Amino acid sequence: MSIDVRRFFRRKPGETAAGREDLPSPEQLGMPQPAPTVANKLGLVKFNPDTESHLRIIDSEVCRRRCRQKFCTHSCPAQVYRWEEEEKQITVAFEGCLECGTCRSGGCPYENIEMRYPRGGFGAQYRFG
Amino acid sequence: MSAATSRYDAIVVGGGPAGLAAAYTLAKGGASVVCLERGDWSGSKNMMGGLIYSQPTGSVFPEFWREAPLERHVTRRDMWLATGDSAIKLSFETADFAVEPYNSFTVYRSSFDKWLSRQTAAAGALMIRETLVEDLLWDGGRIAGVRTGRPQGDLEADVVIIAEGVNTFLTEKAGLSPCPPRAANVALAVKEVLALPKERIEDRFDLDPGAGAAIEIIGETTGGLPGTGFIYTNRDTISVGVGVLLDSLVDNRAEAYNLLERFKQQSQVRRLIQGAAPREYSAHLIPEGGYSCMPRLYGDGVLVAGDAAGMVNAINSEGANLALLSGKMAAETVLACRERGDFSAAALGRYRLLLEDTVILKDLRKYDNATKFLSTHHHLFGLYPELMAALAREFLTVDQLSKAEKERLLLKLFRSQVPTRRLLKDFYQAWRALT
Amino acid sequence: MAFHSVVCIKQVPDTTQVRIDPETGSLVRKGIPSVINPFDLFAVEAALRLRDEHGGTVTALCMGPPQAEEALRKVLGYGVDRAVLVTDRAFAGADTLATTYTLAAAIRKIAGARNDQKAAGNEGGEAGPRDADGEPVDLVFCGKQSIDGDTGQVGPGLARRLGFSQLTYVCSLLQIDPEKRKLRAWRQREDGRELLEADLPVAVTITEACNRIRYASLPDLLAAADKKIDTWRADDLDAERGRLGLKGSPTRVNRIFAPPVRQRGETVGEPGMEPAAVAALLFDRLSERGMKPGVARA
Amino acid sequence: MPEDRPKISKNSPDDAARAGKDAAQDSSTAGGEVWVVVEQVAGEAAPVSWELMGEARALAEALGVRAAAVILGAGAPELARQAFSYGAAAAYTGSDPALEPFITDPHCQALVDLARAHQPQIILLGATTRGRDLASAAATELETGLTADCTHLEIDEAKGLLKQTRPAFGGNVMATIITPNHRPQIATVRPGVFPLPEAAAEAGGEIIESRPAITAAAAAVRQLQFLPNPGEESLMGAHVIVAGGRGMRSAHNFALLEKLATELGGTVAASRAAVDAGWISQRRQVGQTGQTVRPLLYIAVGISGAVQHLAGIQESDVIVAINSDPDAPIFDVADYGIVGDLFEIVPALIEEAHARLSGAAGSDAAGERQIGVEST
Repeated sequence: MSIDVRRFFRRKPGETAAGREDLPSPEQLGMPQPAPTVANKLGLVKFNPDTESHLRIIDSEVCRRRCRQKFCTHSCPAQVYRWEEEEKQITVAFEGCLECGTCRSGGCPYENIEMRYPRGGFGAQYRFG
Repeated sequence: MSAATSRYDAIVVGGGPAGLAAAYTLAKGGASVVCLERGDWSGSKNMMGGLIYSQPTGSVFPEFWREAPLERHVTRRDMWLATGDSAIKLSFETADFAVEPYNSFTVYRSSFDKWLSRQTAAAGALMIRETLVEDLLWDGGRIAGVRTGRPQGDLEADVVIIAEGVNTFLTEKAGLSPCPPRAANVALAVKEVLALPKERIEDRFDLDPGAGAAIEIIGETTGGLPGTGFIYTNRDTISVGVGVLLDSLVDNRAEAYNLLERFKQQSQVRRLIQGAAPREYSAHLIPEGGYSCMPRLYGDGVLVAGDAAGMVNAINSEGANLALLSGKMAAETVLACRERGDFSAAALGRYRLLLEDTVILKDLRKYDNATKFLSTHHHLFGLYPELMAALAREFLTVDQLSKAEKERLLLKLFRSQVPTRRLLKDFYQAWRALT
Repeated sequence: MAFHSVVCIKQVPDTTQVRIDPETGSLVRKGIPSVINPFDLFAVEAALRLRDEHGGTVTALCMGPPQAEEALRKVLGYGVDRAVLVTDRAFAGADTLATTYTLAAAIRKIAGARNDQKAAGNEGGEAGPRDADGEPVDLVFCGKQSIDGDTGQVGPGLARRLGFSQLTYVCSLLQIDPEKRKLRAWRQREDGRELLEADLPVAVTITEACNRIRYASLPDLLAAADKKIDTWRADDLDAERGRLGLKGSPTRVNRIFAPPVRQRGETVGEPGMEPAAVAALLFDRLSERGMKPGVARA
Repeated sequence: MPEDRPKISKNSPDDAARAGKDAAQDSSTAGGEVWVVVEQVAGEAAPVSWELMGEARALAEALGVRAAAVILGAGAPELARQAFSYGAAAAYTGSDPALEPFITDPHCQALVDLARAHQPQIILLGATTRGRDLASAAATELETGLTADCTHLEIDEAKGLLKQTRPAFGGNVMATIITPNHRPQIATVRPGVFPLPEAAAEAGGEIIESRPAITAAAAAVRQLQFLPNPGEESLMGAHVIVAGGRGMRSAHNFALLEKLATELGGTVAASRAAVDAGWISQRRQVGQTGQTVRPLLYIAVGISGAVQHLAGIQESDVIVAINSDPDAPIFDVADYGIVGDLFEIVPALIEEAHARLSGAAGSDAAGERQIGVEST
């Protein structure tokens, strides 16, 4: 008896969702519209941003020439980093940083981001946490 | 202690559970201590996908449950194996957890840590908030104090207890941890707090008034990446989040918030949170490197506690209680050294010995290989839950096939997906790593 | 000559988080952190700068629940010399009239109940409780308004009750003449700015354009943590019970409700459309709402 | 106890307006006119005063009393005539050198004297910097209730009380406030809330002149100099505001917004991000720690829309958002959203506005809300 795996699985077994191109869209998942964006999520957090950034791209040449994937634009849970195609550089929206440390802990595999904490009293404030 | 004192017995860096337990214990022990917290208040930078346990917390802050801001005492712990469309649910529920001292609680860290800091201040520790420690002061090879980001911001002490949390800026500067936490050793957790009236929470989760549930979900929740999803009930909100090992997240260019959205859309989860309004989004790293990734815990004039010391039991989602206990022990060590006026590495090394004897290091050693195992065995999170669900689905589906035929079919399926040797190897390694 | 300033601060809920519960129709306060009314910090800074230049003392005054001590502790960290909390159940539910009544009584006590000759009415006076640390008050500073009530009434109300001159919406504090006891400041109006000169004692309200709060030094923070905060109850003030709190408040909240929620509107133009076409479309939409550009233009 | 203190409600000296209606009302509200304190600079009234006059007349009719204007300072006869044309049945005037230019204290003394003598039941003022000051001072002196920044007024038919509705908590909450036992009931009302009533050509009324007794203490504050807004209109009273945020990228680019603002007869503002970046003065900052604005038209350019910013703009009549990020939260509150490059859109808007302005000149549109003020 030959077995048809489709009997058991909705998709290929063992396949991880993250690597796939055909991740279901929010619409397919029946999400409420408009889908909550990261910007909206950050809108729920209270920020007291400092005037100067506590995050710094060390060498923008690395972003331009070596890092093709722009890893930080995916790994940062607050979407602090954005690739600006026109200007060929990463912009850093430090005001919405959740201070998790992802960018200094492998979120940029090129270790091209210098992260400090904001000055005491500045930055994100969780009301629940 | 007067305001003019610029030199203290001890400086505690960080006003989270580890730092507060240390400062509280030191103050109670009669030492002059200042605790520096970078947030507007203790807890304002903290989040958690876990529980506060009565026993360890109570051992530092006695009978805290009578007054601390707690959300719900947890009477049910669930573990789900989820595949996206199916789930196998293991549930443990006991009335024992519904009476004092309750075993565990859900809390909002923002208010719970703040309460702990009030107790600490009341015990006599000097709590300085909104102040970031940027560097350490050295006296030869000995750590002699800290440099804060404030004008005239230097502060000296006999000993510095570093309880700075998962981002180990100072631990690295102290030369105790040579490198920043690497992606393989930390998990990124993202979480949302969703508001729902408390009666509705109790209905949906089948809970007595005031009681709570904690659900941990492995499998498809994290898109097959090594990690877990979690759901905790608070009084009138639900905390929903996912935690994923950072290296696999980065390698797969997966976005944590998208994983969270997917998780929220899984039918079993969606049912629980339907109609709940988002109140907060948060993100935090969790040190999951375990025993072998811990920094050196002491040096001349310095001790490390809590997340900074890697004291998280990733398998059982315990961190805050280990932090509390390690902070307490760091403080006890300092109190003992204070008697003899010796804060050398040799004297402070007693901290390590104390820890070795406790549940903290015993548990951490036991699960030392867990993270490594999990990150090298991705399929555990994708394939096995799928197989288990397939098994359950097949057996519970009544159709033309006889049960014997189904058994044969399933056996074949398993063999086609996992060679027997690999299956045995996985189980052996899992057993070694996780038990 | 040194001056004694009193800065009134208020602890307020972070208003961006305050909402009406759609089911119960009541105010949702849980989990909403309290902050110092941001405008009050500009007032604190103004008072501190004055002291740094001319010497003297700055006393912070707060009416609120016992937890408001936190707000006072924080301003002590900026270098405020003394902090007074007036807290009592009798103060609860106060509108601005009852608030200024209470604060004025506290300020008289802070002043040692000595400089109230000009005060309207005969409240206070020599018979009232005296504060041993009392020192005549030259200036009272307030933020231009609170972010919760948004009324801007406390500053002028205090001026009235204390018999101080009144200088509101100050966007630039210029100079103080210690000899002639005069203060000069620019005041923001809708149509411009006016330079005013006021005789001391004066009550001043400060806008965000005036300054920015300093980053406190560590020694100040350490000192603040240890400082005693004077806590006064209703009985400690020379005040009539019936004029405090809800009892002393002429206004009542009849009803609270949620404002109509702003809905996501219409997206004007489509991707790829010429900017000029998008612009035309927008003005068409505005015209439909009765907004015609510049009809009255000469 | 407030209940024990004498109230200034009964025995109003006035009677003319009570003619048509029986005085069989609740004793606490019987009699008493509805007053509008006219705000004026050198004989020219602020529009909000006449907006209030229209509303005062409606309230007075509901109460069966008359509406009156209070005119302190210069320009009395002419302003009284205007007040009559907008609905006042009477005008109380007071002149004294101390009343010019406006300083709160003497005005407060004059208003309090008038109120004590004539006992109005309602006093309305514009919620301007001057109106809010004067109202606060007078309410304190009269020991009565004051409700600031009202957006809606209404008479409770049963009790004859003034129901005053206003936003609180940064506009997240609306509250209706009453002053049950004290008189007068004082409210300030935001400019632009009530429509400007049509002026009646032939209208007359009673003028009650007074000579306010202003004490020397009132001279404690003196105006030394006044600088009208140079080109940049104040945000407080602006009808059109064009605001820029982080998306503007540089201080230089704010010139673009200036241009658009000029075309629309408005003024320029900014989000905290742009202020912090040093591109524009703090005085132009809109949001929780800046100013709360309520223009007819708010155009947010390159502003993402953090809650702290939204807190300052949500009472605007119409919000237009221009942002290249379609997910920017500003679009959730905008009536009209334009997704695109602001450096293309804004110049197009300037051109279009200019073209329409030239076309529209001379056309008559009374009652319409004009975006674009008279340029002088």
